Amino acid sequence: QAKKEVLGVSMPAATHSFMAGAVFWANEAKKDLEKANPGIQVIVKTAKDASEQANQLQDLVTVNKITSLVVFPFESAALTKPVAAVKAKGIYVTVVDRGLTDTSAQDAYVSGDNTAFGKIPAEYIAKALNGKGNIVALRGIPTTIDNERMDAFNAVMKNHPGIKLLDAKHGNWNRDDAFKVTQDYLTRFKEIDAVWAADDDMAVGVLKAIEQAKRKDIKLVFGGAGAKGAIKTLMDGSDPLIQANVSYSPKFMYDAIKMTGEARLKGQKLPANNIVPSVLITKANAKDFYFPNSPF
Amino acid sequence: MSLAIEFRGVKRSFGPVQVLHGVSFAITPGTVMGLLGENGGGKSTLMKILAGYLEPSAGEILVDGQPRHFRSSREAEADGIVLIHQEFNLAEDLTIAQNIFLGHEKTRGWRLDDEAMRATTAEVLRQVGLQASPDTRVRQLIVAEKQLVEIAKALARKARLLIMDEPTATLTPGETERLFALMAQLKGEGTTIVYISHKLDEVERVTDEVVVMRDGAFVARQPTASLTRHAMANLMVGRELSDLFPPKEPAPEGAPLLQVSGFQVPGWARDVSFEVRPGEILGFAGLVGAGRTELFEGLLGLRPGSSGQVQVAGVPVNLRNPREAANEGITYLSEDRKGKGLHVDFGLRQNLTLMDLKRYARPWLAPAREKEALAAAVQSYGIRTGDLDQRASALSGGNQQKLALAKVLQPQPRVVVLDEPTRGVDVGAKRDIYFLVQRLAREGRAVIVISSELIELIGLCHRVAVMRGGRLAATLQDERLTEEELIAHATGTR
Amino acid sequence: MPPAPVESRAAGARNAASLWGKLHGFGPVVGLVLLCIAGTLLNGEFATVDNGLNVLTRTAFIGIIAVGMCFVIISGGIDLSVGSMAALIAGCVILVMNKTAGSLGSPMLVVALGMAVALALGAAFGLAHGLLITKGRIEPFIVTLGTLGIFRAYLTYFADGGAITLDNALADVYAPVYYGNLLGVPFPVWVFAAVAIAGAFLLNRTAFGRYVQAIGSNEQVARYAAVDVDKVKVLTYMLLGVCVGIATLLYVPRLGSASPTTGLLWELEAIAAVIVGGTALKGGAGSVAGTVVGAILLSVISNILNLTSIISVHLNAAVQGIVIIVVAFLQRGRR
Amino acid sequence: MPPAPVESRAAGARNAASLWGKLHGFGPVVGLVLLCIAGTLLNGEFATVDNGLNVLTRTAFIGIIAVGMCFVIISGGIDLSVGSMAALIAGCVILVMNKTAGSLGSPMLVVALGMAVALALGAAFGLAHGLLITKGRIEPFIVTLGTLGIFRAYLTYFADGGAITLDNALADVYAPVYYGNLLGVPFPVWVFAAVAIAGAFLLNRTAFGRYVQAIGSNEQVARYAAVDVDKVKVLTYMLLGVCVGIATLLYVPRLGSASPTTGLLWELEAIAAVIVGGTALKGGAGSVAGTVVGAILLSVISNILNLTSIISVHLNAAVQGIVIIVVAFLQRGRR
Ligand SMILES: Nc1ncnc2c1ncn2[C@@H]1O[C@H](COP(=O)(O)OP(=O)(O)OP(=O)(O)O)[C@@H](O)[C@H]1O
Ligand SMILES: Nc1ncnc2c1ncn2[C@@H]1O[C@H](COP(=O)(O)OP(=O)(O)OP(=O)(O)O)[C@@H](O)[C@H]1O
Ligand SMILES: [Mg+2]
Ligand SMILES: [Mg+2]
Repeated sequence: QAKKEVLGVSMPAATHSFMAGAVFWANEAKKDLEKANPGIQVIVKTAKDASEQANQLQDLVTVNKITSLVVFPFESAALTKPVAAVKAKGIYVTVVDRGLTDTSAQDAYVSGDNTAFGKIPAEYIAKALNGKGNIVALRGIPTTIDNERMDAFNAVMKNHPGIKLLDAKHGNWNRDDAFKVTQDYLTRFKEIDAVWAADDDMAVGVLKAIEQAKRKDIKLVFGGAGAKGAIKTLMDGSDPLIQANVSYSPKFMYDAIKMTGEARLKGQKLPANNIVPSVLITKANAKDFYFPNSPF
Repeated sequence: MSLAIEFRGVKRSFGPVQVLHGVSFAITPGTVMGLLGENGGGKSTLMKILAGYLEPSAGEILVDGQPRHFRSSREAEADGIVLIHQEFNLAEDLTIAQNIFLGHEKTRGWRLDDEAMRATTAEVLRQVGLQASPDTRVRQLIVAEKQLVEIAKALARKARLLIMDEPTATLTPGETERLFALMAQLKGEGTTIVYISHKLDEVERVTDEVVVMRDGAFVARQPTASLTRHAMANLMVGRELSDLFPPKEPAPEGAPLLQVSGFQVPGWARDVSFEVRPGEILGFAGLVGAGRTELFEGLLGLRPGSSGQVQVAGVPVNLRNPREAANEGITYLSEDRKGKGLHVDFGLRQNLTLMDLKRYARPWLAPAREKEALAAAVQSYGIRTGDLDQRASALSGGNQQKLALAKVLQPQPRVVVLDEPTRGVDVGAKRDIYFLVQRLAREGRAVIVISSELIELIGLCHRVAVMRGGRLAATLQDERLTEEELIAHATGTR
Repeated sequence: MPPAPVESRAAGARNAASLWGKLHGFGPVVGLVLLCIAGTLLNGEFATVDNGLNVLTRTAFIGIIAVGMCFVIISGGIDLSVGSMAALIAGCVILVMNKTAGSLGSPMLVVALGMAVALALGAAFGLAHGLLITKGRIEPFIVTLGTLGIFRAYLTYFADGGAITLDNALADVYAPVYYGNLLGVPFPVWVFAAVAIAGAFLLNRTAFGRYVQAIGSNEQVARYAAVDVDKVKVLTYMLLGVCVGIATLLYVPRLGSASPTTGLLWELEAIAAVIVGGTALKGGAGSVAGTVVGAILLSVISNILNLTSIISVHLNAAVQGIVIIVVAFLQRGRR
Repeated sequence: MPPAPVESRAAGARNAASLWGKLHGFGPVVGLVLLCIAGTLLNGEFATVDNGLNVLTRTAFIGIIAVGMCFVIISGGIDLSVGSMAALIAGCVILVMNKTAGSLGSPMLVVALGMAVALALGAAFGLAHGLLITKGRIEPFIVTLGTLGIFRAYLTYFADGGAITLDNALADVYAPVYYGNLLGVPFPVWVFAAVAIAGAFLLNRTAFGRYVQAIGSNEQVARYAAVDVDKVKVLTYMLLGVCVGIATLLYVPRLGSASPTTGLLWELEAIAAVIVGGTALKGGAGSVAGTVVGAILLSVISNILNLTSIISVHLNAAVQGIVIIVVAFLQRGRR
């Protein structure tokens, strides 16, 4: 009861492997923090949409009486006001991954690098194809981050006029949708050199569809985010189409909670911005990104 | 005040089938006119046209000498023409008062004036003799009560021409008497009444004049006083009708087939015991609400909490639902044709074979054999229909009744319970049904007939059990089986 | 023959039945009370005024929509599109407000304009549903499943896949509509209460409400009684549309943005509130009060789940599911 | 009886109407043909055998579920949980197969066990639904809304939020069930065809099918006609459960995994297929053939959208919605 520090964590529910990883890391952080510091209590909550998350924030403040908050907003714009309301109560706020539209509503910001998430695969694909070829892309659920990544990807491709982006449809970060979209891409386009699947879950569906169609023209499928299955494939070199990945680890959730908790216990502040860089993963550095216990 | 109506060459077809072939006659203002005709003769159709529910395909209707063309029931009602439907038209989820004023709500500004509507409802309910709160949901009413609500609804409309399409089909003598008194009063106030019924004794009593229709055409018009019941019947069916009832056969001896003792249906029946032998016809008489229907619904496991000992052919059974009853060879014809008896949205064939599908599924259903069965049933029950493939809702009321009867007899039950088996059936068909019932008994089945027509019970049954207030008041047979005795026991004056 | 003193029996049986009926009617209330007791036991803070007001405030969106939905369901219809509709209305309102912010001068005026747009759009969408269903004679399920896709697609299109966000200046003017309060009770709760009372009045005290019930109970009978069935149906959908508009009015100042995930699955929540509140899905009868209790009950469940950490976060939905079934069981047998 | 209080015109046109009625029955077929023509015009590849088989193969899941759903809807029920149920069954099957892979020796045996588990689970879940609905007397909407949450929550719990993945060795043995073919036609298409034919037979040519229709048309009448209403209802839900099991059997070898997004919104798709196929949501009558056409129609729409880029990707859902409404309009008036 008499914990001096109550840290609330609010994040989207695990409806997708990446988010499952984030939830996993949040719970890991809770375990580690609470074990190391008897004075802290961590409460992890997941929400199925933006308004439920706003409700959760209220409940964490009103009822759980939190003293600090780590929030992974469902959506930047929608959560800005509710988070601001939390901060206005004097609660220390760390925002993860999706920055608020009004940065004064947060004390600290920890995030991955969505620009690099689109830029790195674009550069890799351009290089692998020697600046010439046909590619298709799959997009996630329509959201701001999906837009950011796609824009970054397109920006790079502008410099490679030899590469033609045939189409980019939404696969909704979902294996089944990606499978169908890819099947239809394969029906539609007879020459495809590379696929930017933009997510490791979607890459699974893409690979199955290619395998089924027995197409040999595709040389490269680039997923993203470094799911453990994809990293394993990369490490083992078990699929020639998978040659590289880009990191976007849900582990930043762990870091954000741990850093916030420890800083608060010591009465310190976090740096305002903490960007966890997205880096290219290849067979060479793959083992650094492999976490067999995480669901992601 | 009184309304003069004249039909001129009214025709009506449903699809390819023409059901009215140019009907012309006039209704004398201020009288009670009986409208007679066989099932499917077109009576209801003609009256629906008059009341604005249907449009004629050809011909016209003159109201007080002026041709009028009603495009909706509302327009007809504006002229004071109100129809009491043969099939109930009540919204089950609404209360009595809400139904009675549906579409004609009294309002005070924006707000419904529920007080006033309730008061008026209570008044009309009193007139028809229904003791129920205006706030009772129609769903909770039994069939006869729904019929009374229909009548009350028409009363509340202040009709100048009131059309009653078989209003007494489910009423017992008490309610019928009250209705007649009411009709006399309305007539005295100048209301013209069209009275459709297959109960010729009633027609004889209350009408001034009868019009007979046959096969969608006008046949005859006579002052009632000039006709005997027998003559009316002959006019209707167009041939000489012999005795209505088959000669009685001696009551069978032997062990009972169905034996019920100490049966309870919560709220409806207490401590009822009776038995029927194979070959016996047992009648059940009683007033509305005496619990006859409910007793048998309880017996078939349709009313929760029912209990008592039941033996079939000496073997104790526990019937938890009609399926288990059917497995014991017991079937039940409900008095509520539309709500419980027939799938009105189904074809005739599907309705007919529903209780006996086992015979047609080996394991695949054989539509050809079902069709044969339907053809046979249409033949033997005299179901009049233009088209064997149509839905049951397209049949006339009486023909629906015949279909429902055919349906419960399909599985060849050992014990059959017929609740108002001749409801809405014309005299010719009634006679056929009586002979059929006797044949069933002769084949060694036990037949239970619940009826509000005392003559029917007296003419047909070996014994008649009278229920009053949920208890068995008496069981009458032989010379004690008379109308006076039945009424006396039913009302508790003996 | 004496006109007999009829059927005391029938009346007797009915009285017993109606007592049961009354008890069953309280199913959701009983469920709610039990839940509140459980909540208090799990966390003492549950029973505070603040928490109560929080729960009521957030119930307002779904609750207001559910009141409209109640009419549609009682009339025998259904509307699956309300979540998407709310999202699209929110998006349009924000766009209109942002656009007019410069030209219209006073931000108050802009906010008022936004509100008018929300209500007008809701009514227009409802009208479209109603016409397709009555004149087009298409199943309500299909019509609103179609518009569910259409509304959300257009929002996504307008937002270009991202979010549509209200300008900060406007957001500050508009915020009190959600965050402000009167006599200590937040505005959304007042609005919710007003909508519920108006809804209850409309359903039980006006001819329109009566017709809605009659149509749901038996459309044919209603037609025979000269009720303008098509008009009444169209009006129920418009009423629901307006309720969605009102809910959106409260939603926009809260989150200040609309995105493709706004209002996702609200339709299920709204329908669930109505049905948990004792209205039969097949229509004919139902109550606004029950619907309100149903809506509150659903939010209380998730509130309690937020207040405690006794089970895995992954199982929240399971607890909600179980509670819904149990509450429905408490009021079974009314069918 | 036709809805209009006054029906002279309707009656006059009755002959013509019955011809129309016949045409209306073909509404979905007409819609499908028009769509296919549009598809071919938009992209020549649409009309290839390969694409046709792709579409049919992926329709198989929803199609098989829709056949089961058709029975439930005709009987007057509804099941919102099928998507979650499929996901949970897939998860459980994979877990069981992975667990037994070591101990059971032959991978064929393991796969057979997995299949048995899928069917058994489907039947068991269906039984649970049926009992809650009939014995518990709870609205089907509520029961299955509840289990919708419960099933998915448990899958998420088992998967710890991530994906449950089939061991590679097993996946290779199992893969042909999805990817293999017989006479050039993929297995799932054969299975789909078999389920559809069996379903059509069951509905139109057996006593059970007749009882299902009778119950949906008027439950009370069916009960009085000695139909064992509760049993038949329970059986429809079990049948649907088994169909979900079969669909899952085909689903698992496709991607070899189950995750919290597996089967999301399949319930809406399956119900839409049934209703687009001409079955009324309120039950009583419907057809398996229509349902199959409805399911194919829905996949063809998204296939065509994937094969072309004429409109913004954000508007895909709008196109789907419009097509669904138009097809439903083509067969209106059968109500
Ligand atoms: N909606 C309909 N569609 C097709 N045929 C119909 C329809 N309504 C009535 N009919 C047919 O019209 C004929 C006349 O029916 P109507 O109901 O008028 O008979 P009725 O004289 O009232 O008979 P009953 O004494 O049995 O009530 C019947 O053959 C019936 O099948
Ligand atoms: N009216 C009915 N309603 C529901 N199911 C039925 C009905 N008639 C038959 N069945 C089912 O069809 C199958 C074969 O029917 P049959 O009547 O031969 O068996 P039964 O022994 O009479 O059935 P039960 O034991 O259920 O009464 C059984 O599974 C039976 O339960
Ligand atoms: Mg008639
Ligand atoms: Mg009776």
